[in-house]
Amino acid sequence: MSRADGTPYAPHTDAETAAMLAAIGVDDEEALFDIPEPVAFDGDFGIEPRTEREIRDECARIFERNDDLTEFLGRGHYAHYVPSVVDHLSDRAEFLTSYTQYQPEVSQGFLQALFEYQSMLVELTGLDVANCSMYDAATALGEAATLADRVRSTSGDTVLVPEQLREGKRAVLENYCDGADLTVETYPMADGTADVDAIADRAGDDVVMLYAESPTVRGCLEERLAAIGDVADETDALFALGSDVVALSVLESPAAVGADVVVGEAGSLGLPTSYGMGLGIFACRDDFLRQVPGRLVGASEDANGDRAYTLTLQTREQHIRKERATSNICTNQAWVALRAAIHAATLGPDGLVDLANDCVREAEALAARIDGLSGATAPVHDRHHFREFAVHVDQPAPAVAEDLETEGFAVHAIDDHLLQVCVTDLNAGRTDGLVAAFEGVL
Amino acid sequence: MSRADGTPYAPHTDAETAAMLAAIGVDDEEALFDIPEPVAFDGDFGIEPRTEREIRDECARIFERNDDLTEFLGRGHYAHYVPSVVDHLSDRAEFLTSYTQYQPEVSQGFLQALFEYQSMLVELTGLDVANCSMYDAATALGEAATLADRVRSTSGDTVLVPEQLREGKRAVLENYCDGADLTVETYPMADGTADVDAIADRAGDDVVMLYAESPTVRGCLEERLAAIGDVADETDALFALGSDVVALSVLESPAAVGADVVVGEAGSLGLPTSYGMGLGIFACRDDFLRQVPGRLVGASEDANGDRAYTLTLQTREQHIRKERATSNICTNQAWVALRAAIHAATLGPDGLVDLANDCVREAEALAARIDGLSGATAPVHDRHHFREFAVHVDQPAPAVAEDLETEGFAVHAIDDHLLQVCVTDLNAGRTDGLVAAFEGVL
Amino acid sequence: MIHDQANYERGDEDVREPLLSEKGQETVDVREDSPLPEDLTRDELTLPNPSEPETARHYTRLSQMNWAIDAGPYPLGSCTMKYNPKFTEDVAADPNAAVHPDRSGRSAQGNLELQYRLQKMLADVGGMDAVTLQPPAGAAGELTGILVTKAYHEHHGNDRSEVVIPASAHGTNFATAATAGYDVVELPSGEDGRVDLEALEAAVGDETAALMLTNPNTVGLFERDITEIADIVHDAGGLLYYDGANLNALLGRGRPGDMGFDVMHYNVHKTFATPHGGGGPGAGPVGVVDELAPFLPTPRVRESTEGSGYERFEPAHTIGRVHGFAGNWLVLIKAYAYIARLGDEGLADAAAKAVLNANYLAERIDLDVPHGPFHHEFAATASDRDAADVAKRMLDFGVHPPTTKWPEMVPEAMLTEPTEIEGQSSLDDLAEAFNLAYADTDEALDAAPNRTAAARIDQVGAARDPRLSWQALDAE
Amino acid sequence: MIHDQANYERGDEDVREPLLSEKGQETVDVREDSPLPEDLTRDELTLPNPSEPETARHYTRLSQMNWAIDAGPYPLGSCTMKYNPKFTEDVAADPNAAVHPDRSGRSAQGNLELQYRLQKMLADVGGMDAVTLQPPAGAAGELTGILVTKAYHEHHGNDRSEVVIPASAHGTNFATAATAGYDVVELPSGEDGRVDLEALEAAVGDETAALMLTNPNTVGLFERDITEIADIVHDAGGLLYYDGANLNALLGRGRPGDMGFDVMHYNVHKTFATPHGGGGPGAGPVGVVDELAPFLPTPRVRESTEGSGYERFEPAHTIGRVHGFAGNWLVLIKAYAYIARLGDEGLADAAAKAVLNANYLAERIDLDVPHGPFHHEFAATASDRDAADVAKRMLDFGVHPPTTKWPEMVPEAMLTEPTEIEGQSSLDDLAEAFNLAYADTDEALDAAPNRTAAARIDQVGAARDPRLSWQALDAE
Ligand SMILES: Cc1ncc(COP(=O)(O)O)c(C=O)c1O
Ligand SMILES: Cc1ncc(COP(=O)(O)O)c(C=O)c1O
Repeated sequence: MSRADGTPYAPHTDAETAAMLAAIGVDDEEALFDIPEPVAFDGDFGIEPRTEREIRDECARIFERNDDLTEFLGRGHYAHYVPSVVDHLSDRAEFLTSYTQYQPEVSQGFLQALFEYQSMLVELTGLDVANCSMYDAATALGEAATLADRVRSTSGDTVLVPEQLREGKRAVLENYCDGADLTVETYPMADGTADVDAIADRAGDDVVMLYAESPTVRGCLEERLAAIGDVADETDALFALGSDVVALSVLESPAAVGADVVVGEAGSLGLPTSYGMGLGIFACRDDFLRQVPGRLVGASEDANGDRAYTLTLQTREQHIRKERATSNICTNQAWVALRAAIHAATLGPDGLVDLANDCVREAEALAARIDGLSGATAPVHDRHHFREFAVHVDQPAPAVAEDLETEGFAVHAIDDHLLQVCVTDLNAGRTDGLVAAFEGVL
Repeated sequence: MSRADGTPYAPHTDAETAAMLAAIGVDDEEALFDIPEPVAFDGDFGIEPRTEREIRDECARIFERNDDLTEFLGRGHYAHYVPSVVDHLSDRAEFLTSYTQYQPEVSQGFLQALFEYQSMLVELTGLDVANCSMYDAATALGEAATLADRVRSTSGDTVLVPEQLREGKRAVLENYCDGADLTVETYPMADGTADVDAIADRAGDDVVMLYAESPTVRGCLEERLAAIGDVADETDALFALGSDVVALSVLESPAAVGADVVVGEAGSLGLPTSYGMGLGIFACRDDFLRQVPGRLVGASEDANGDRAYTLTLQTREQHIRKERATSNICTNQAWVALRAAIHAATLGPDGLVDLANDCVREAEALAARIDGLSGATAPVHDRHHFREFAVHVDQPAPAVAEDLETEGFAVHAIDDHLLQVCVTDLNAGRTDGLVAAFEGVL
Repeated sequence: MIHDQANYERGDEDVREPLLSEKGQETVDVREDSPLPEDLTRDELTLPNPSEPETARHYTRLSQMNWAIDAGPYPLGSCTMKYNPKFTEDVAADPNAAVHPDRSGRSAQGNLELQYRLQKMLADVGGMDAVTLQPPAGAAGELTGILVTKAYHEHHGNDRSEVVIPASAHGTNFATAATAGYDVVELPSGEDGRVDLEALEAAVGDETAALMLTNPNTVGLFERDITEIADIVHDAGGLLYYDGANLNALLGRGRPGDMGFDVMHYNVHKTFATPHGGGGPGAGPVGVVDELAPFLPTPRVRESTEGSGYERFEPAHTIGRVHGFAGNWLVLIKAYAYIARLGDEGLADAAAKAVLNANYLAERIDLDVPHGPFHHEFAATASDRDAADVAKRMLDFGVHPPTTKWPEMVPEAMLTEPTEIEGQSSLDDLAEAFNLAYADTDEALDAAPNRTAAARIDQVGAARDPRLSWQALDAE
Repeated sequence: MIHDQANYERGDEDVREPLLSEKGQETVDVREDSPLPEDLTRDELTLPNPSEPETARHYTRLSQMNWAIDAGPYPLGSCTMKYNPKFTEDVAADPNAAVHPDRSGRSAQGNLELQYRLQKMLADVGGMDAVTLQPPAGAAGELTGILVTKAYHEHHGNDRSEVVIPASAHGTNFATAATAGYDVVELPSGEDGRVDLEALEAAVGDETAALMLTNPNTVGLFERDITEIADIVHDAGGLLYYDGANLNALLGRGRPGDMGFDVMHYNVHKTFATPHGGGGPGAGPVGVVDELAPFLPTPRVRESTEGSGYERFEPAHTIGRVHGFAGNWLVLIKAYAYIARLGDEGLADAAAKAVLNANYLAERIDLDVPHGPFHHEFAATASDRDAADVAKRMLDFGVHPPTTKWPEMVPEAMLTEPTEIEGQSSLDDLAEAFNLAYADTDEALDAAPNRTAAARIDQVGAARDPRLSWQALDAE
């Protein structure tokens, strides 16, 4: 309060400021700025300082303007119930208010937590190496493409992706491909999953990376991943597989189907629904170790011979290698990775597998109920689904989605007569309401 | 999940349990219980285990059944805005999940925090000694009476208290007096504060303790505390003064008016509104050091000659002195004291004094506005008020209070035609609504 | 396991993290801006004025210099230091639960419902008929229980002056009886560490208001003769008080009400895992049998006599109040959440694992445990070593030591209660700490601890020359 | 000041707190209960299965072995490690803000409003016309800005192939330009540590898409010739990119937009005090002048063109997306709360105090600072000592050392940025740590650190024999 005129987060009393200025030998703080007059700013922004209580009230009022909907939304952003212990532990100031572990001796705690996160991803992907985070699934996919560009000897410049791919993810991929002069092309899908014959037909020298995902953006589980892997292998394309950390706990191991790189989303553990904030997975085979983007934590020894952890292989990174770095990423999602690891530890393998199995069962059950309604067919694709599935509605989908919104439910409208519905433990208790609302609006 | 049948908070796998039983040399856990058959229990309580998410939902639903009222309530339980940093720091597990500092070498952190709390109370009361917490203001008053009983040479058995005293506080006092064979008597009040002449008339050998409070339960500030202190002094009664940690920051120092003991509430810093949960102040003159109830932290040295803190003068306490202890208190309110100290540190003396001054100004302003309404007079007492004041209403007070409740406001009905209204920073922004509601229901 | 505790030390000044006052105080002229007349106000106020970042660092550092359950084992006998589930904090932080105690019952139905539910759960677990949630700690619960006992006797025209308490009982029992105005009759422990029936017969009589008993007692032994004990006390017209500090051992296995106890307190910060908070707050609800219910503190909560919902009511012969308001509300919420989380099977399992852990640990240590069979805790004896010194040395091995030198019936007692939350490997760590310390040289014990923020602290000096505030330090 | 960091060590096994995997793993038969056909599933999954108390202890202990701003000074140059106000965590935790990104704009008006407000605040502070919040970190902001630049040039039929970057720039600038497909033209630093105008003239030309500049630059020097620099670049048809990592020094004193910059990123985890989280998440919003606004990522948020409220829209020539959704939302909320808390005067004061602190600290240390006048950070030189060794020794004195050996224009650089949150006494602590370490013997430097959880770590060995998972350790 006595510091109301300045930042409340600087401790200087007037006397202290004066003493410090005297020590420096200047009269006032202005004298320390070396900004030529013409470009100096002496206007104001018109931002009124507020108390923390005022801001809490103000933001609470703002966020109340979001409608109170029960969301059955997915398509790349998922959340499960996050146990309270995840918040309490990850919020510990030593984690939250530290930075990159440039001084490992004093940062063993976070380094070990990230090492453990990497190890969990190694188990889930079956690959040798996992980095300690990317921004999100989309940027991780982009980085996979640039890695493919670097490591593949083919003269190609094509990245092959499924025609059903989240538009935003594809847009990000295009931006990463732009700089590497790569072109993104799609392969067709057959009833919700990859048309492997079409892929085989299209594959060839010009393809540096072949990307498939399971579950797909529509929640379908790919059934022929190994076959796709074989195509990639034969044509010397990098096989990048997109998935989700929860799904990975039950799906066939990416390594077993021949994946060279796994990208995807791990924020479905640890993060609540957060407007799309994510945690990108990046794992790959040992061969590409020196081409991995992002940070890696490795085990070593300290001067006493005790096991110790440190960031390693930093010559891949931009702060050493500059324009020859494997990626421009610097600040990453370390704290989110910590949260995902704590969440995984809290669940244990049992809990994680249960959660994943429920993602299959709940989706199947809800699809069947919606299918029972007249005017709707679900799931549209005759596949195994994970969390979500497409629904055909006889009426125009956008209108149905809007009507459902009026009833308090949010679903995706993905095409003229297609909706998409995602069910997790968070909304599974509200499916009766959703089905009733569907019945009412169809 | 894999431990769903037992407590989720024991780590034992089945294999571990078996190994441990084998090490002990018994077949099962039952064999370890030595409870004779007739008194063994093999029924059930019918308590269904629930997941943490279910309980959070369940309790949220339960608490939603509290009406959403704006409270203008006080009379001994007050709350101010608690800065977020208080929660974040006091919730640190090392504070929250530790216990009494029986091993000071490994508990310096909490000991220092309590030492600092004591010091703040010493500053606020002007007395030499403050303990590191009592349960609440009422029990602290009770302990003051038993201390008076022990230290006063008078043959008396009377404790004199104001006639206007929170009923619950008096009831607690009576219970502490019960065991000490003390009798509680009241002295009259004149227009909201102590009738000092009546006190002087009543005082005498039989009075072991004279209690006054400022602010009073009706929010009036006592104007003649020194005179009351003189009466106590002359008749060799202990002068116990009741107050509140925020009010103490601006009121004349208790030591200056001759208080021997200060009791009262410090939970108005650090605690949110919490259904009456409190933090009892207990401070006194040096003379009574060995009679203080509760825990004291003192400074000492460690084997390296560094300053260190430790619980001290424990021979006063029940775990050493048993029935000759100065009190039976053991578990106290240490963590609440920590919160109060953090809150005070966050405010600083400036912020604390501002807060206290606002308690005077807001009460005065609101009383004036209510006084402007026809059918109401406020404040009833022609005194300086702190946070709260009595309102005379022409209509029956309980009916007015009930009508206000319907309008979304809670006030106290304290007599047939008396209401009481308390205003702090938390509800000061809602006074327009209150005044309008008053206008509507009067 | 070796644990170096964090330490921030200003070598130049021989202090660890400086006091807030040493980091900078500010003196405010109170009268300058005061809306009050001069004769009501102090002229100035001097207090620390740290910025928020300084405050955050100060308390973060202090916390790092403090051991806690979340750091490692904390087997303080009699204290039941369990893990405190984090989600209970979130439940207690619900802003909708933050209501003023003077709300009308009508407008506080949520709080009343939770109170009602918790009263019922506790009554069921203890085998009691009625429960009050008002007492803010175990000792306050004891005082409540004994005052209820006293009121009951008085109501029946029965003025009794004594409370009988086994020598091994916790200090609060003695202090409570004295606070309630009773003379204490101390019952020597029997050979086997339990109540000696003959001694009890001799101790009780017309003046006996109550016997206060902890069961399992303070060395973890179940009072096998509890039925006989109850009969003796009841026959003499006394009541039986159950100190609930050790209820964790009995959850789902035995209920005080079924053993003849008339009144009991629950230590929710022990049995029901609410955090100990560095010394509190706790909560000490009291349960009684039907005959005593009319004497319980006011108000209690019941289902509405008319319509739905809940209401407060005043028991017919209430002793009044033992707390200014409704007790330690936030703590009670956490206890509710914990009990609901465990349910019947979880509670019974907690007892089983607590007893398993104590027995396993006792098996693993080189110290003698003179009495048995014990349940959730045991008193090992350091015999010819000083228990307090052994404890100090244990601090160097990454564990908190047990309660020392109490109860006195075991010489150089180390009263150990690991609770159910430790697993085999942390019990092994504990055992190792015990054994290394116990076998260490006298010199090593004297010099311990070595890895804590502070070295051995001069407690005698602290008491001889009490300096209880920074003002006292400044005055030197 | 001396700091002993906490340490939990299992002496027998030469490890600190064991890995979660070492505490116990469980293998689950995935197929047993699976609703999926066998050929879709793995057969088993092996992961740690700690109980909640074990988890709590594990991470509590790990946290205690980790330095942080809330523990003490953390003056990493270029990183702007400020105190992160706690209340911003509460604001970000508002459940009402937790909505899915695919919500209709109509039903997410609250989020849109906050996005709109933050866009506007940032635009005002940077002197820019339009802002996107999408980039999830500073480097992502750079890539966004450079892709916008590229799209702008291409839109104007102007294919350019080079980005000019001063040698002293942060590695991300170089890597970003390369990622965007540009050739990097490195600009040597001038004698005075700033851009040499002649060298610049020589470097720019028809192929120059942009000059990326940090201002104050990475040793804290303001590019006094910024107007001339802008003219040179603009005259060549290039754009001027502002790396916002050092914006803290300019708040309320100078705006990139006013200096001729066309595009910039903001590092909200630096300038606007959102937590660094052990390496992230951050957020890197990008601001541009009007001409570049049509190229920004989609969607942006504006006031509704019809009626009240806010709506998403797609910029006319958008580059598409740089993040799958709306960026690091929780971080953006905290930035909003921080800016609102400080307001105009607080922001300007933050810059003033940050510059004051850097200058005071530089005054107090025995190391030379070759360039000046610097603002919020300075690069001292350890001259004939190894900067990395000096840094290791500083760890023993209760502070985090500065960034070392960068930028390269200062030999053995120790790039130091105390930020505004340190007070005089903690700056004195920092200076003492600098001076003691700098003056220490070679042996002492080699042997440092001594009081940290780990002693000096073999980083060369870690890279030579990479073991990046517990599986890799087990395989040994
Ligand atoms: C056996 C026993 N009884 C009673 C108590 C008193 O409980 P509280 O500390 O909650 O007042 C304790 C507390 O340590 C105890 O161990
Ligand atoms: C000067 C400069 N530019 C850019 C960046 C990159 O920002 P970020 O780490 O948020 O990606 C940094 C971060 O350290 C920096 O210091």
